[in-house]
Amino acid sequence: MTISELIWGAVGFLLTVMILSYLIGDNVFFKLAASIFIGVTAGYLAVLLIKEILWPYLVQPIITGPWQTRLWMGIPIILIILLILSQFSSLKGLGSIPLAYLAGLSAAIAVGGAVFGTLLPQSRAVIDAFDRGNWSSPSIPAWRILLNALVMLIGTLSTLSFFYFGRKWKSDPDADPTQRPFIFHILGKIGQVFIGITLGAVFAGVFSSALIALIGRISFVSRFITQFFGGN
Amino acid sequence: MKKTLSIIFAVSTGVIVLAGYFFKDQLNPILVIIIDWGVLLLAVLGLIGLAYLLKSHVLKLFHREKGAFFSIIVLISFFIIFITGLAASMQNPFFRQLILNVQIPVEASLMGILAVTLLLSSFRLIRIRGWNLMSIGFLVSVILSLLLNLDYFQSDPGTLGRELIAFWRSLPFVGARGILLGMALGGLVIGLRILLTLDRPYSEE
Amino acid sequence: MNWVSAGWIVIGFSVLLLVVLAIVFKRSLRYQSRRVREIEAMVDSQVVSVERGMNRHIILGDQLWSWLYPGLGLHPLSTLPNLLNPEIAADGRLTISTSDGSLAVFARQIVNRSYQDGYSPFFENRGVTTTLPGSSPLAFTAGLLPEIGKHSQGMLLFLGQYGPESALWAEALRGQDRFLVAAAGTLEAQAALFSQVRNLILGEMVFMLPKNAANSASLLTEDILRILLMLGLVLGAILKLVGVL
Amino acid sequence: MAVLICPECGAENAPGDESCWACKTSLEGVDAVDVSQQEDRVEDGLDFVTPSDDDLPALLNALKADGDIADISEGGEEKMAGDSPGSESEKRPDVDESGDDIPEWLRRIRQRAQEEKDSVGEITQKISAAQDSLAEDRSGSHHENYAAWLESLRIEAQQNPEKADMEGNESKDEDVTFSDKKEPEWLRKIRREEGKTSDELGSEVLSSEDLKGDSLLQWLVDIETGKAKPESLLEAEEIESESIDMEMENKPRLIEGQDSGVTREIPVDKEAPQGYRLEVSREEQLQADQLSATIVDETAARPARETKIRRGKWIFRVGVAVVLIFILSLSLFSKFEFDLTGDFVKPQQTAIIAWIEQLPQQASILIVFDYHAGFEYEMSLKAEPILQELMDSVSEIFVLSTTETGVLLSQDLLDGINGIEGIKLTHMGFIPASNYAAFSLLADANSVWQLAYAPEAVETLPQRDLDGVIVLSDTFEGSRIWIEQHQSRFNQVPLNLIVSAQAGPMLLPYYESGQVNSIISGWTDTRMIEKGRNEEKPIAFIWQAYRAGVLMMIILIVLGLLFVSNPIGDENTGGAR
Repeated sequence: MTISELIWGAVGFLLTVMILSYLIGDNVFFKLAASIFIGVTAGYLAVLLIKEILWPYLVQPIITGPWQTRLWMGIPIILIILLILSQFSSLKGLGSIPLAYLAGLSAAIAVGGAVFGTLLPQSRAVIDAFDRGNWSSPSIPAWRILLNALVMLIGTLSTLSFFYFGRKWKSDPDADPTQRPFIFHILGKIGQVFIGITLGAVFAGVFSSALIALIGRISFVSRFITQFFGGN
Repeated sequence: MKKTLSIIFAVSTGVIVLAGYFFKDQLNPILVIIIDWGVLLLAVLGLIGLAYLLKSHVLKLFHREKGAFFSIIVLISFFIIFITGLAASMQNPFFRQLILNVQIPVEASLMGILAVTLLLSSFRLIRIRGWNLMSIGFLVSVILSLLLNLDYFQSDPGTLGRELIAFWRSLPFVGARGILLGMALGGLVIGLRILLTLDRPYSEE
Repeated sequence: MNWVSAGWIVIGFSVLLLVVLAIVFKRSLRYQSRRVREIEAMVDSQVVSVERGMNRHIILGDQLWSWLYPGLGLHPLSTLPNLLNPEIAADGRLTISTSDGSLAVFARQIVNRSYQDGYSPFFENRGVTTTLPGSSPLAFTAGLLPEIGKHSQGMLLFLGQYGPESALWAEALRGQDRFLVAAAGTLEAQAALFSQVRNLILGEMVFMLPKNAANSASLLTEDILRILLMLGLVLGAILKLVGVL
Repeated sequence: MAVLICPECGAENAPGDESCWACKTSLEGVDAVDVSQQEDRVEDGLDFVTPSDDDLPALLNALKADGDIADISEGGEEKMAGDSPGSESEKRPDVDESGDDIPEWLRRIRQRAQEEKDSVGEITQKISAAQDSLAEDRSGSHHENYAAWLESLRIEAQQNPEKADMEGNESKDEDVTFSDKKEPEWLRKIRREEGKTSDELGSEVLSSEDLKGDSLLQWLVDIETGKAKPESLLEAEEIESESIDMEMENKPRLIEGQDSGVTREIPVDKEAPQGYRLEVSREEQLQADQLSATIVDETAARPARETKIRRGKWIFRVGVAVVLIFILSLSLFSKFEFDLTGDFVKPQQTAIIAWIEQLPQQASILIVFDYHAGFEYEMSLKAEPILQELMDSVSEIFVLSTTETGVLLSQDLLDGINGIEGIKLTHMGFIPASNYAAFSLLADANSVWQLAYAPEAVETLPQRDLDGVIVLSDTFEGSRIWIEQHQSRFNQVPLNLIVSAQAGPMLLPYYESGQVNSIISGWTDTRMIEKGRNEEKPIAFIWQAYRAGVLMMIILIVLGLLFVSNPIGDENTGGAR
């Protein structure tokens, strides 16, 4: 173990133990490690934003670029100035313009992505599952393909129904205001099961990821201790 | 004036970007510029956010509030990394080690705590959610997903067991597809609401 | 009809529907959306927390723009003015936290605006605290855990975009007399919180807030699109099955 | 909404709760109370909660509105007389009753306050009391500072005893009397509303000497008699003045004649004035007390409630943590290699191997690093075998990071790959938003013309086509962004995902619909890939520990089911309601 490995290993070991000490409750060691982490993360982010984005793509073009390029940079510079000025209480309204820019940009990307990337392809996939051409697959029997397609259709419809916003129509004065219209209510009940199953699978995944991270830490700690006390 | 300008900025940016999906080749260079400006704005916003963080710790220190000691630690860590980072390049091995040897242990350990938390919460699942269709589906799904991940259930190809396992494995993505479609609908409507200025979270009013 | 044309038809129809309904709903008409217990719990939790003189904490997540539920990052900002009612925030025990610089900046602006419009500037600085405990999701968690564990929280409300680390925030408050309401977040967060939080506002349900004319129109638009999509799927499946498509 | 109101502490509980979330009292036999009489109003709960006029802060603002003292001292009486007494205070009850402008939650607070005077919260009581006073106060002028106002009256009275006497004579029919017949307007209005005259008050009238306790009126009288200084309010004002924005400084100050932006302590004549005597009824004192408490509460120091963590819960939590760590450690130390017997290889796993095998020589690929440091262990274990396989056919790799640490993690990961030295690596830097990155990058790749003198783009892709994209992501959302943009703009290039276990389940529909070429997600996937490569790396040992942890989770879930009817600890607060 070299000196460098020893130092970095010790840092990692101490921070791991300090953070894991939170398991017995909030304590000064956890706070200390958390404070170091917060400071390091913030410092690194500041460096990253400056060196990787602002310097090469904002400052350098202004300093070294031809005047036409500088002209191009006029709009972002104005937006940035507005953003900075909006931090002063008397000028806080100015911040709405750059945010509007970001909001418009993000909304448009989201709309395009949602329609072209999910809505249409996923809808088509539900329909394509009923394609009779798939039934001749040698590996999967036709009945299972049809069953899968039906389950897929029912699952999709019922999940969509669960999120239906409207309430039961008010012809009945005693109608429960928490209930969806009848058909959506019934489908929504089925949808609950599918949503539960999906969330359960995601939960298992989240736990797996967290568990692997913990295993990684335990593995690191044991390796460090072994090496520190003369092992390899 | 500010309101009008905000709306003009939001709508014009949105329309150009949205049109980019249709007139790909024609609008690409403009789209790249628009996105670049957005990235620059995000970077500045990130720095302003960091200023908020530092300000809160400086104030804590200044007012000698409880926990001011930890604010000192935050500020010292920040400035050490900031100065080192400005002096060294991003590819510098020492700088890389400095960051990663703090971030990886802390973040991974927090994930480890999350694992324990999830264990505890799984114990309380039914107590919190009660017995209903969704919680039953959740419960069964968690157990089966975990068990299947462990490879305990094996069966030969072509058998009913194999078919059942395959069927079960496909079930989570049935609900996932429904959720995805719902999300896409929600995203479409909310996005359009902003583009049509029916919703102006950025606005003064 | 190619892929792109179909997409534009969907977008165009949605725009039309949204505009028409927004105009209709401006004339005091409202879409009768159903009541959701979790959303009511969110309102109740504020009242009871104020009554009990307990701290309240709103977490706005870690992204200004959520891709999962587009607008979700901005969404809490829209909802925020409603959460900042003077009567609710007057006792100085409301804290708003985020790990995103842009969210922090704009949340602060909304807080200032609310108080400027509402009443005394005194509360602008005393009533609501905006904090940024950390600049990444897990740095935020590391900074937040000691803070929320320190004082008894009457209400902890998660809004916006956040990950499964939210289970740690919820766990930090276990055992305290508090209301915990979580809205949306990532799907990983929803799964992690499913066994932690009874008042979990799942998925799109978060868009039921706030209920104003524009939102009413968008809810109905989404419901109409939902029905059309469902019908389209059924019809498409039948046509595919019989070989027409 | 129906709720169960705890008979012990009055807290609201959700229907179905067995015990009160606040005091743990059993709720058996408690009938649900529908607290929302008008069902539809519930919808307005949060929606139309606007800074309405009838709230406490508005009251406080009204009380604190600058510049009104001068009105009182100089023309306040006329102004008050000129105002229609019921102009606002008469309208307000109508608004309240109709509920049109009142959010549901506020109406409920008020309703509960009316029905259960003792059970409402302290703040609600104060709000109600303050609102009553506000209704009164709105018909008249807004007093910023009672102490200052009273002091100015006293100074004025001393300077113009004749005028004071004259005013006193003019208001013979008024209810409360100082010895010189001058009385505070707010007190007069309270009595006017009560419909009582000083004569009717009879024995209820107290002299200042009779007043006991820490009441506003006692304090006022003390000021009058020079026994006390108006410290508390002045302190409050001093705090406020520090925090007032510059723009607010343009507003009239508290007391005419004072410097803008500075709140001075009002000079108090230490000598007790002669002949002043304040007489108030008990109700008046009560109302004044409430108002006083409200105002003082505004700036009062707020002791934080201590966190109560039960010992049983703590032991359980620590116990689970210790057992888990012990089991995992044992599994890791035992070095027992578990041979994976399963052959259930998923098509989404094999697809990536097929893609690598079909790659042309001198291929160029884009790798997106979209994961955080916390997932480094998992992601590097998954990505390493794949990247190692790629080394045979790839000649150029473009590396883009969309998380902060991605820049460093990418270097760390790629440095550990054998043969990376011969590959041309192009670091494209960091983009703070992956949606922007995906959109822009994929847009740039298709450009057919360029803007003249346009600044260098934040990131650029090669002019020639890529042979594939690999996204390393720890979240579903991070992956989905690339899938959607890829589908809509760049769908000829195969997209491969190597994602954390938590992101996997939601991504399967995209594989099934053909939008994604391959997905490596779960731990089993990684194990299968490694097995396929006939390389036994640490995964075999980790696998054993992983199984132990997962088994513990399953056991705890089952135990939780067994103990479901025998709750321990304070789990009923787990969902808060």
